[in-house]
Amino acid sequence: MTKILFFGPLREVMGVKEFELDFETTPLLRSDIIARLAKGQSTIAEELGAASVRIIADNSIVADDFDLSASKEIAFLPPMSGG
Amino acid sequence: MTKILFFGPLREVMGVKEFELDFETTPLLRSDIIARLAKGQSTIAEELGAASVRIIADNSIVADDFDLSASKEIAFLPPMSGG
Amino acid sequence: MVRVQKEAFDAGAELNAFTQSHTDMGAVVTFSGHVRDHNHAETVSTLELEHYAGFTESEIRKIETEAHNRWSHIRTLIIHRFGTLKPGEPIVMVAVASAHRKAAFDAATFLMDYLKTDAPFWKKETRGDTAHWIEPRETDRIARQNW
Amino acid sequence: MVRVQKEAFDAGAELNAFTQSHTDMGAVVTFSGHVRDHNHAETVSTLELEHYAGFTESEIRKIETEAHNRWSHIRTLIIHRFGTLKPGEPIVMVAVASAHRKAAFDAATFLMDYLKTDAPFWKKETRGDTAHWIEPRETDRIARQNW
Repeated sequence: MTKILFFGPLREVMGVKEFELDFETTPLLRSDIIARLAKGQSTIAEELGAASVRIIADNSIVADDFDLSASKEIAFLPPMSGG
Repeated sequence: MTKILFFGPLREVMGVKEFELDFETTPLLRSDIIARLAKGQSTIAEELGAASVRIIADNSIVADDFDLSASKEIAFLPPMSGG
Repeated sequence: MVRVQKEAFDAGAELNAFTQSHTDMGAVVTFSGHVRDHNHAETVSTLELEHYAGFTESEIRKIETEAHNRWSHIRTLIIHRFGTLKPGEPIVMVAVASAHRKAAFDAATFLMDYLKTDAPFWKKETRGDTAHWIEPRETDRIARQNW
Repeated sequence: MVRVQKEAFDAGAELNAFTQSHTDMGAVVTFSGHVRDHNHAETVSTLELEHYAGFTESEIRKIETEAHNRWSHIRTLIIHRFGTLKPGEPIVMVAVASAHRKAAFDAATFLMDYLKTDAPFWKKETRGDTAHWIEPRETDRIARQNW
């Protein structure tokens, strides 16, 4: 099981903070996860796929083409606003 | 009577913080005051005449050629070090 | 030192404790950020700060480490809150102690510029009856990029 | 607000009071300077600050006014001490409140750069058995000139 987390505006778009999913594919790319989560809803696909959204795999920022199949926790982070 | 004030290192050079003097000359320039105060002592003349020393006449910074004959309080300020 | 916490903090008490623990350093610069009471001519009622527990702390520690790489003889304190805050409450505090003021000013500015863009927080401000996500500003992106 | 005083002050309490009086401004930057306990590998016992009563206040007010001319929507506090101070004691504090952090950082830096060269104070540091006048530094002159 892989835990998927959403933060900030993305959490509202998804309507949920986190859920768990089984992914069997290897490699598992960001685009594969988005396709599964969006289920054809273009808004969700666009929001999760935006260039400004960063992917965190097990607490590390990873590139778009990172293989996420071994990751236990994957987070989608919209632009941050600290300070 | 004109009050003459010295601050910081200049106070130590002069050995006194302030004293009063009568000046009869008009115009009265910085150089006239220095000549009177130094009484031929070149160290004092040099210290008071240094380009880095500012002259304050009645709480205003004035130029070297300012006529000080009407000033009630004249201060010699070596370089400042606030903050 | 990095602290990410829900509880309010006393910026003045933090400044004094920080100063007293670095008596070898004469210059201390602080930044403190507080929830504003107005925005776009509307009264602000709350500011919600969401974070990513664990990851947020480690990202802020990276920012702090980078500051110490750039200014070798500074001491730093970063406190950042999450949760629901009211107007006037402190959000963030950065303190930098140094022997000279320039390093203290520069490092404090650096820390704030990086926290703005790289610290994992998301802010939602409630004004009147409406909640608004605070969008990162272009000026913040540029300030971060110029370091 | 400018205060030139002999008495010690509590930088933390000043920061809190200043912040609470400007709840419309979310960003506060402070600089606080303290008597160092070592200099040139010697223990500092006292720092004497001489000033020119009346003139010193009016010159600092001019510096403050110039800051308000350059950054129109800031609030400022400047506290500067004179007299004989011990290591660890506060010498100077500058606080700037603003809606945005850049103006607060810039104005606080400006105030300190000007205070260093243009505020009528003379400092004598006693290290071991010897008193030394603190000479203004060339870097301070340049910092002032670059504004």
